[in-house]
Formats: sequence, C-alpha cells, structure tokens
Amino acid sequence: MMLNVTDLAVARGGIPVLEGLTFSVAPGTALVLRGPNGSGKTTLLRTVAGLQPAFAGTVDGAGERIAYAAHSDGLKSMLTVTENLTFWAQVFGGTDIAQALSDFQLEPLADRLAGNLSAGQKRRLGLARLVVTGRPLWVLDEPTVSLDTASVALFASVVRRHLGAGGSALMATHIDLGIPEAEVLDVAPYKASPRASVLDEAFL
Amino acid sequence: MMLNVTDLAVARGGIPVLEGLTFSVAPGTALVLRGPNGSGKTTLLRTVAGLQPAFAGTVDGAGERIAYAAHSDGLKSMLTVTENLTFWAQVFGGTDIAQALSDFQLEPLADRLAGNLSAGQKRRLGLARLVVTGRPLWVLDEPTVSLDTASVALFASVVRRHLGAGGSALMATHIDLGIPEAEVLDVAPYKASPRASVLDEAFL
Amino acid sequence: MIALLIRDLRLAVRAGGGFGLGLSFFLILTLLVPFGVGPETGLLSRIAPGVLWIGALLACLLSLDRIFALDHEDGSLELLVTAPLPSEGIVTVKALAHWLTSGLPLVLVAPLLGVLLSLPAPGYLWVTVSLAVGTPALSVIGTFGAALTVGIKRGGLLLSLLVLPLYVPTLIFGAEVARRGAEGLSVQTPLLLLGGISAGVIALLPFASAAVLRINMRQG
Amino acid sequence: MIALLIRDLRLAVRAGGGFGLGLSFFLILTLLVPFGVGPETGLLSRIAPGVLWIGALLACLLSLDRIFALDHEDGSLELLVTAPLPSEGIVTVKALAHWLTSGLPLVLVAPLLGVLLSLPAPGYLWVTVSLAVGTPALSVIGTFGAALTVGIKRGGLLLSLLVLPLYVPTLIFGAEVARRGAEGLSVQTPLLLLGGISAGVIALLPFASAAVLRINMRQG
Amino acid sequence: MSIWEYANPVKFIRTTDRVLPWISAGAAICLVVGLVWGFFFTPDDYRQGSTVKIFYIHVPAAMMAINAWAMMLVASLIWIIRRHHVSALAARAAAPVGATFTVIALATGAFWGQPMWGTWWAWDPRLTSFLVLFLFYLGYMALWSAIENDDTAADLTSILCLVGSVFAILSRYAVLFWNQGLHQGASLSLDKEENVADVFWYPALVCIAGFVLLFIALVFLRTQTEIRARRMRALIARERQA
Amino acid sequence: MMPELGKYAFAVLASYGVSLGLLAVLVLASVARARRMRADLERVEDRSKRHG
Ligand code: HEM
Ligand SMILES: Nc1ncnc2c1ncn2[C@@H]1O[C@H](COP(=O)(O)OP(=O)(O)OP(=O)(O)O)[C@@H](O)[C@H]1O
Ligand SMILES: Nc1ncnc2c1ncn2[C@@H]1O[C@H](COP(=O)(O)OP(=O)(O)OP(=O)(O)O)[C@@H](O)[C@H]1O
Ligand SMILES: [Mg+2]
Ligand SMILES: [Mg+2]
Repeated sequence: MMLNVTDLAVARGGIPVLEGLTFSVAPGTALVLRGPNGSGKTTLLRTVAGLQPAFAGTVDGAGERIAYAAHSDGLKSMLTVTENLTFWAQVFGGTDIAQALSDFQLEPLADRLAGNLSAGQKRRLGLARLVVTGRPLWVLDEPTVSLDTASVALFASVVRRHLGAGGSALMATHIDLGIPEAEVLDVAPYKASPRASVLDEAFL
Repeated sequence: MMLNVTDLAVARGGIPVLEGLTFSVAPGTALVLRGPNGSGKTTLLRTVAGLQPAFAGTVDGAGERIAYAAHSDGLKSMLTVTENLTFWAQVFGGTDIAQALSDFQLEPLADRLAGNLSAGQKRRLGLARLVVTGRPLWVLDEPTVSLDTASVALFASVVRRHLGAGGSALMATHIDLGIPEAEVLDVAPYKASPRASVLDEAFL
Repeated sequence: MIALLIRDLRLAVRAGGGFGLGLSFFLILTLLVPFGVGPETGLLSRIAPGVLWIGALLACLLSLDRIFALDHEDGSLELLVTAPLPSEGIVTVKALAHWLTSGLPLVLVAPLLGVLLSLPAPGYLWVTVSLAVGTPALSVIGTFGAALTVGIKRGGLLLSLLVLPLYVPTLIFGAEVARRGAEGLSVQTPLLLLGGISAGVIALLPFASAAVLRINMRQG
Repeated sequence: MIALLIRDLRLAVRAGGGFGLGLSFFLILTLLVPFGVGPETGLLSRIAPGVLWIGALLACLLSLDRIFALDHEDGSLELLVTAPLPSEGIVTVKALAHWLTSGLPLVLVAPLLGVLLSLPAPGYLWVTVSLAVGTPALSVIGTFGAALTVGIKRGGLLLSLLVLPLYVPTLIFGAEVARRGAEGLSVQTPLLLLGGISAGVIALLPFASAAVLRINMRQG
Repeated sequence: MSIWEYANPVKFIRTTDRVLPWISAGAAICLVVGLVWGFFFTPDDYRQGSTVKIFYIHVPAAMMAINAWAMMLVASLIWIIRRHHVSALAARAAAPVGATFTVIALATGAFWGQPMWGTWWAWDPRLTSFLVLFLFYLGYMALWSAIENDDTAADLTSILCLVGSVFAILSRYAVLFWNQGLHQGASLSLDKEENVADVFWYPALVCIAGFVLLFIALVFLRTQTEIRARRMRALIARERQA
Repeated sequence: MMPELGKYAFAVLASYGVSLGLLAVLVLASVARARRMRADLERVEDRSKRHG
C-alpha cells in the first residue's frame, strides 16, 4: 500500500506553512524531506502521522500503518533500555526486542536506565523502538541527530533492510543519512503564500 | 589567556570515562572534539565549564571566562526572542542584543515567542546567547544540531569573527562545522581504563 | 493495555516515582489542621470527617499532574496515541493506575489518621466506606482534568483549579456520609448518591477524557 | 540580579505562568471547607483563622516546584549557575519572586476570604498581619526545599514532604497570632516569635539553599 | 591508631563483623531479660494498673528515637566536614531504625493513652513533637531514595539533617507554646519521685540497655549492607565500562 | 504463668504485640537484606574477577 499525499497544505498555529504538496511513497522506497530551518518539515510529518489535522488536501494510506519518531525520543529515564523497548513491543503487539537491540548495538546497554545514556545512545534507543513496532511506514523527524558516523551507518542499514522487506520511510533531515537510493523532496518551493485560513477568513 | 587542560580525567556517575587528556586552546584558535557516541565529550565539556568537578587533573583559565551551550538551549518558551536575549545580556552585564540578532538572522523572529520557533530556529537563538555574553571562551556541545546548511555557515562565520577578535572555542560535534582551520582532537584514544576512583577505591 | 498499566505502576514504585508521597501528604495535612485550628479534642472530632475527606481529595489532586504530564514531556504520549490503543483505553488505564497508587492507599490509611483527629468511633467504618466508594470518582474526574491540561507546562495549579469544582459533588456526598456516620445517623441517602456519582462518572467520563486527549494531541 | 527578578515576574504573569493560580487555589480550598465540615457559622468562625493559614500555606507550597524546576528542565538553570551571579543571589531572588507572586497576593486576599468563613471582626487585621509577617518565611523555606529537589522529575510531592515539617513552627505561631487576634486576646508573644522566625530564616537559610543548589548542579 | 581509621569501609566491616555477634547477643539478652522481668515479675502500679508494663517499651523506644536522630546529625556533620563515606552511609542506615523506634513510641503511647487519658491521641506537646520527628524521618529517607548519585544524596541529606535539626528544636518549642493554657487536664505522666520506684526502674534500665545495643547492632549491620551495596554499584559500573 | 492484666489487658498486649512485631520486621528485614547483599556482592565479585 502506498502513502499518497495529495495537494496537502499544513499549518502551524493556524497559519499555513506549506501548501500544494503532492507526493507518494511506495513500499520499498524512502523519501527524504529537505528544506531550511522553519520551512515546515516537522509540521508536515506531524500531519502525515495524524498528530494534527491537514489544513487542506488529503493523506492516504497512513493511519495505523505509521511508526512516528519525533524530535524527542519518548524514553522513560527511570526504566531500563530493555523495559523501555519491551513496553513498546507489547503496546504494538510484538514481543521480540532482541532484533531491535542487536540492530542498534544496544545489548551492552540493555540493563542501563535510559536516563543514564549519552545523547547519541538515547537516540539509538529511540530508533530501536521503530523496529519493535512492526509497522511498515516509518515517519522520522531528523532521526540522526546526535549520532556518530558509525551509528548513522547502522541506522542506514536498518532502514535499507526495512525497505527491502517492503517497508517504506519518510524522513526529514539536514544532514546526509547515507541512503543514496532515497528520493529527495525539497519542501522550500511549497512555502505557503500568506493567506487566511478558511476559518479565519470571517475575521479578516 | 589560554585554556590549559592538564592530565584531566572526567567521570560520569562516579566512573571515569576519559583520562589523561592534556590540551590547550590559545586565544584566536578553536578546538573541535570528536569521538563516538558515549565517549564522554559532553562530560568533558561540562567539566571544563565547571558544572562538575574534575575526577583528576586540572583545568586552568576557564571559570568566569566561559560561555557554555549545552544540548538544550535554555530558552523560555513564554518569552519572546528579544526578551530571552535581553535577559542573558543583562545577566552578563552587556546590553546590546542587536549584533546577536543580526548575526543569526533572528530579526524577523524578534517578537516571536521562543516556544513557537522550529527546532533549528530555537538552536539559532541558543547560539545567539553566546554573542551577548561577551565571554572570550565558548564551550559548545553539538552546536549545529538541527541547523540547515545556511545556518551552519552563519554559525561558522560568527565563530570565525569571535576567533579573529581574540576569542577561542571548544566544541564537540559529529558533523562538519565548516571551520577547517580549527584543530581536531579525537577523544576516543583517551577512553579511561576501568579503574576505581580515589573515593571509591575503599569500596572496591 | 495491561502493558501500559504495568509500566505505570512500575514507574510509580521506582525511586522518585511518587508512590507513598500522596500518603505522606495526607498525613501531613492531617497534622497541620490541629496546628491551625488549635488542639481541642471536641472541636477536632467535629471537623474530623470533613478534614479527612478534604485531605484525601487534595492528596489525590496533587498527584494528578503526573498522570499525563510526564509522558507528554518526554514525548511518549505522542507515540502512545499513534500506537494501536484506543484513547478510551489509555485514559481508563491511566485513571486505574492513579487510583491504585494514590486513591487506594488513602482509603486504607484514613482510619489511622482518624485517630489523630479523635474521630468518633462509628466514624471509622463510614470514613473508609465513603472514601472507598468516592476515590475512584476522584481519579476518573482527575484524569479528565489532566487530559484537559496536558499541553501546559507545569499546569499543576491550573489543573487543580479546573478539577476542584468537578470534585464538589463527590466531596459533598462523601463528607456527608462520613459525617453522618460519625454522628451515628443514617447514611443511606448520601451513600447511594455517592455511589451513583462514582458509577456514572466511571461509565461516562472516560469518553470525554479520551476526546479531550485526542484534541490536545492534535494541535501543533 | 534585577534582570532575573524581572524575568521571573514577567514569566509568572504571562499566560500559563501561574500567577493567580495560588490565589485561586486558596479561594477554592476555603470554599471547600464548608462543604467538608458542614455549614454551621459558629463552627466555621472558630476554625476560620486556622483554615486561612493552612490554606495560605498549601497555596504557597503548591507553587514551590515552579521556583527551580522550570529553569532546570529547559536547561537555563545550568546556564544561570555558570553566569556571573552568586548562587546566594540566585536563591534570594527566586524566593523574593516567589513571595511577590504567591505570598503577597494571599496576604491581600485573605481578609476577603475571611468573610466566607465568618471570621470574627478583629480577626481581619491579625490574619493579614500574621500572613504578612509569616509568608516570607514560607517562601524562603520553600526555596530551600525546591533547591533540594531540583534534579528530581516532578518532585512536587517529595518537595511537600520535605518542606511541611519545616513549616511547622511558622504555622503554629502564625495561626496562633491569627486565632488570638480573632478572639481578642493579646498577640504580642506569638507575633514576636513569628517575626523572629521570619527574620532568622531570611538571614540564614539562603546560604543553605545556595549550597544545596550548587551540589545539585554539580552532579553529572 | 585514630578513630578515623574506621572510616575505611574494609576496616569498618572487619571490625563490626567481629563485634556484631557480641552486641547482638547482648541486645537479645537485655531485651529478653528486661521485658520478661517487666512483663511477668513486676507489680501493677496502684494508679495505672497493669498499663505500667508499657513503660518498658515506650520509654526506651522514645529515647532511642531521639538519640537516633542525634546520631544521624553527628554522622552528617562528619560527612560534611571530613567526607568519610562510612559516616554518610551510617546516617542513612540509622534512619529506618530511628523511624521504627518512633513508630513504636507513638503506638505504645497511643495504646497507653487509651486507658489513661480516655483517648488514643491528644495534641499534647510531647506527642506532637514526636509526630513531627516522624515526618522528619520520612522526608530524610524519601530524599535518600530519590537521588541516584551517592555522593550528591549524601551531601543533600546531610544538609537536610542539619537544617531539619534546627527546625525540629524550633518546632518543639513552638508546640510547647501552642498547647499551653489551651489543653490541660488530660495530660498525665509518671512522677519519677513517686511512681518510678525501683521495682519499675531496674527492669526499665535493662530494657533501655537492650534498645541501645539493638540500635547499635542494627546500625552496624545496615551500614555494612550499605557499604556492600555501594561497592556492588561501583563494580557493576566498572564492568559496564570495560 | 500469664500475669493478671485486668481491664488493661488489651492496651498492654497490643503494645507488646505491635512493638515486638515492628522490631521483628525491622530486624528480619535488615538481616535478610544484609544476607542478600552479601551474596549478590560475592557473585558480582566472582564475575568481575573472572572477567578482569
Ligand atoms: C503517642 C503517644 C506518646 C508519645 C509519642 C510519647 C513520647 C514520649 C517521649 C518522647 C518520652 C520521653 C522519653 C525520654 O526521653 O526519656 C516519653 C516518656 C514517657 N512517656 Fe510517653 N508518649 C506518648 C504517650 C504516653 C502515654 C499515654 C503515657 C502514660 C499515660 C506515657 C507515659 C510516659 C512515661 C511515664 C514516660 C517516662 C517519663 C520520664 O521518664 O520522665 N506516654 N514518652
Ligand atoms: N505554535 C506556533 N505558532 C506559530 N508559528 C509556529 C508555531 N510553531 C512553529 N511555528 C513556525 O512554523 C514554521 C514551521 O515549523 P517546523 O517546526 O515545521 O519547521 P521545520 O522545517 O521542522 O524546521 P527545523 O528544520 O528547524 O526543525 C516555522 O517557521 C516556525 O517558526
Ligand atoms: N548518570 C550516568 N551514570 C552512569 N553512566 C552515565 C551517566 N550518564 C552518562 N553515562 C555514560 O557516560 C558515558 C559518557 O557520556 P557523554 O554524554 O559524555 O557522551 P558523549 O560523548 O557526549 O556522547 P554523545 O555523542 O552521544 O552525546 C556514556 O557511555 C554514558 O552512557
Ligand atoms: Mg523540525
Ligand atoms: Mg553528548
């Protein structure tokens, strides 16, 4: 199943930031969003993930198929690495966290409290969560922040395997993810022209 | 005045992570720290900034000369960009925030609440704080996280100007900062061998 | 769902998780009352049922902001609502976890604190019964309030303000049961009303809480 | 230093900053008391001074966790302690800001709430005076507690547990002044003692708070 | 040979291991002898009847509850001034013991008050300050367990203990003031001259000795445990690092 | 054997019962934790010796 985004406009605080976006992500492919700071990548990803309503246009094939990873990792600092992952595995109906642990080389840290990890180690744990969700469409906001080169490569290989297994990914980033086969979409040209929202029109 | 670090060992949670570090940063120069995730860069920078005690060894020429920027930006989301900067300017005895605003192209955002900025815009504001402190030694932890290429260049030019004016900088990063003249120090070889602290020795 | 309950209980009993603190707060509040109003036993025993109820209510209230705020701050709430759990389930589990860690201990310890306030003998039973029937309602209503204020940083006090008026009926009937019980009068009517409130609230409010939570999560 | 005070006051009055919430909490608590203990005027007027003091104390208490926690969460506390401000100055300004935003409004509004509880006429003056003298001590002691728990996530309840025993002397003397005042007795001795506690606490405790803050900031 | 040598954990464990059996045995003997003597072989008081037997638990427990806090204060001061780890850990180890003694004093007092004063609890100054002491214990223990870093926890709890002691004394006087002239009558205490005759006093002394020894034994044992726990954390951390 | 406690039997027995109970809990908990810690530590020490 494809992710189809049609003529989408997304808004932040009631003001549209991007509009006229049309793209699709087929199974087995990845799309990388690029664009300067404040151009609206986070807003777009949140809309696709269903965390905020679309300002206009439609998003198809998302919903229950999505695993979303935001700027923050969603870790419980008082739970260990294993406990954090196991929890998400149970919530998503999976159970096997061994794969996720080994994918991101977290085994040596398995019994460590998440709060005692370094910035990059926390990020690896946040990404490992994607693996245990078992969801086909990954929506990732700057996934490699704080990661060193080795970890970026690790991440790239996990994404490749995910794509190879028929999954797909939509990612926003400023730096090179090491996945050259991914298509790139620059969102800058879709900057919304200043205009009122349908709702606000009455007030203008 | 130089920053002189002599035979420094730094610890996290009582356990040394780096040891035997000796380096110095002269006025007008910058030193970039590199090393894989979890190698102890953040710990080292916090020690140099005086936020945690050195495990062994000495740090000279730091103290009141330092402006520190951590993983988090220290912004008040309920204050505007101007108010945030003005506050720090007053705390550090300076007053002029115009320079800092223009350095990071924050003028268009000057009256925006800091909470309503995108990740990269927040980071720019966090970096602008360095300029208003007027302190000569900048200690920066992954300063360019979430920044786009244009902003990274902006940052590099501000650092260059700072160095040109006799300032110095110590920065940890995983990505290229665009400051080729900076020296690079890889911390990986200084990984501490497992050993007890003087304090813990009695317990081991 | 069970996983969520277990995680929440585990987090509550971990160091710093806040379990037992509501209890201590209850104890302290009870201790403060005589300091404030003076040590006469007669006076204290007259206000004892009311003080115990208000104390339990406040102890409950103070732990409300942990229900969602911690999950919101570290980003896991966003991930939870995109997970395959119905939001009604999330809020119900959250309310249940809150009651188990905050309400239930209060019910158990209230009779002991009654001693400190010279609660009349028949009061022990009815204070306990009224709290046992009433505190689930407090947790469920509180979860609604917590869902309302979830996006607000340190919204603890705002939360208290929103929730307190909603607590009034429960407090009135609960304290009435306890007071009548302590004075040896019949408690049937207020007890029935209290039970009715609890049942109604538990059956219906989670839908409102879930709706509110979804709305709060939807905004940028 | 002034800059910090101004920033804190400004943050407090911004939307969501929590100004007025302590006040509302105070109001609501006072309203709940008649629901809890029953509406007899005689009873209420006897417990009124005590209830007002306990209410003020709790309202103060609930806003304590904002003193440092917000700054800690967004990382600005770390930056503050590396700034050229002595930690004693930081904790003093923080306590002052807390008093201005939480304590002072309570002092001003307490007589109004006295009406709701049928406070006897001479009580108005003495409730106000005792609160005016006592609430600064509450803020300073509270700042100490807040500095102790600054690294602990949502340490609000722990904070209450630590701070409340420290509040005991202030509460006893303060409520005693208010109660005696309301009954028309002499208030000189407790008022002097209350003043003594306030003065001593304001003069000495900031050093302990500063030490504790530095220790908390030092850890990795 | 200075006393500070015992600040070395290894030395502390070795020494306490040697003396612990003796102290424990002493505590057990004193407690059994004192309590059996007091319970079975003392006459009833003419005014208080058999309730006087509560005396043998109540008074030692109350005394040790206060003394335990005093010991924690001294240990905290030693930590602040000389930074001996064992001292901080001993303070930590003593807190639950002191708290339990406080609960015992409160409980026995309540059971005693029921027949004597006709109420389980009265806001008598002495009882009230004990309740406040209990709160201090609770807060102290809660703070210890809420902080992960051992040294930070030791620093913070020591300062809390210091500040808390000052406020505990203040509270004591505040409570005395507060309940003066408001609430007479109900209070009753054994007048030493008259009632604590030797028949009651000797077994009580044995019991007091028992409680003191028990306290020492428990603090030694628990301090050892804390030292081992600390050592284990250090070892595990080192392993992880390797 | 049992002394005549009269009308105060409950107070006296409850005091002794509760106090001895609390003391027993305290002692047993302390001893149990000491044992456990001793064993745990030995295990960890063995392990760390073998590895390092
Ligand atoms: C919960 C209630 C009570 C508490 C917290 C309490 C606490 C104390 C304390 C702190 C002491 C001082 C121990 C010392 O330092 O020597 C003490 C001693 C004593 N208490 Fe209590 N008490 C309570 C109830 C009672 C009651 C109801 C009675 C008897 C009617 C009683 C009789 C005594 C006696 C006879 C002493 C020894 C006095 C002396 O040696 O001078 N206590 N209690
Ligand atoms: N609450 C808000 N109200 C108004 N505008 C907002 C709000 N939040 C964000 N914005 C603005 O919306 C725009 C889009 O923000 P968004 O976070 O989507 O950008 P982004 O592309 O993710 O940027 P970055 O690369 O810096 O993360 C930005 O210009 C930002 O300033
Ligand atoms: N509280 C703690 N207790 C024990 N170990 C810790 C604690 N905090 C961090 N560590 C460990 O200390 C090491 C150093 O962490 P630090 O944050 O300095 O690394 P870093 O080089 O900044 O890494 P990154 O590039 O990921 O930010 C890491 O291995 C981390 O797991
Ligand atoms: Mg973004
Ligand atoms: Mg780092």
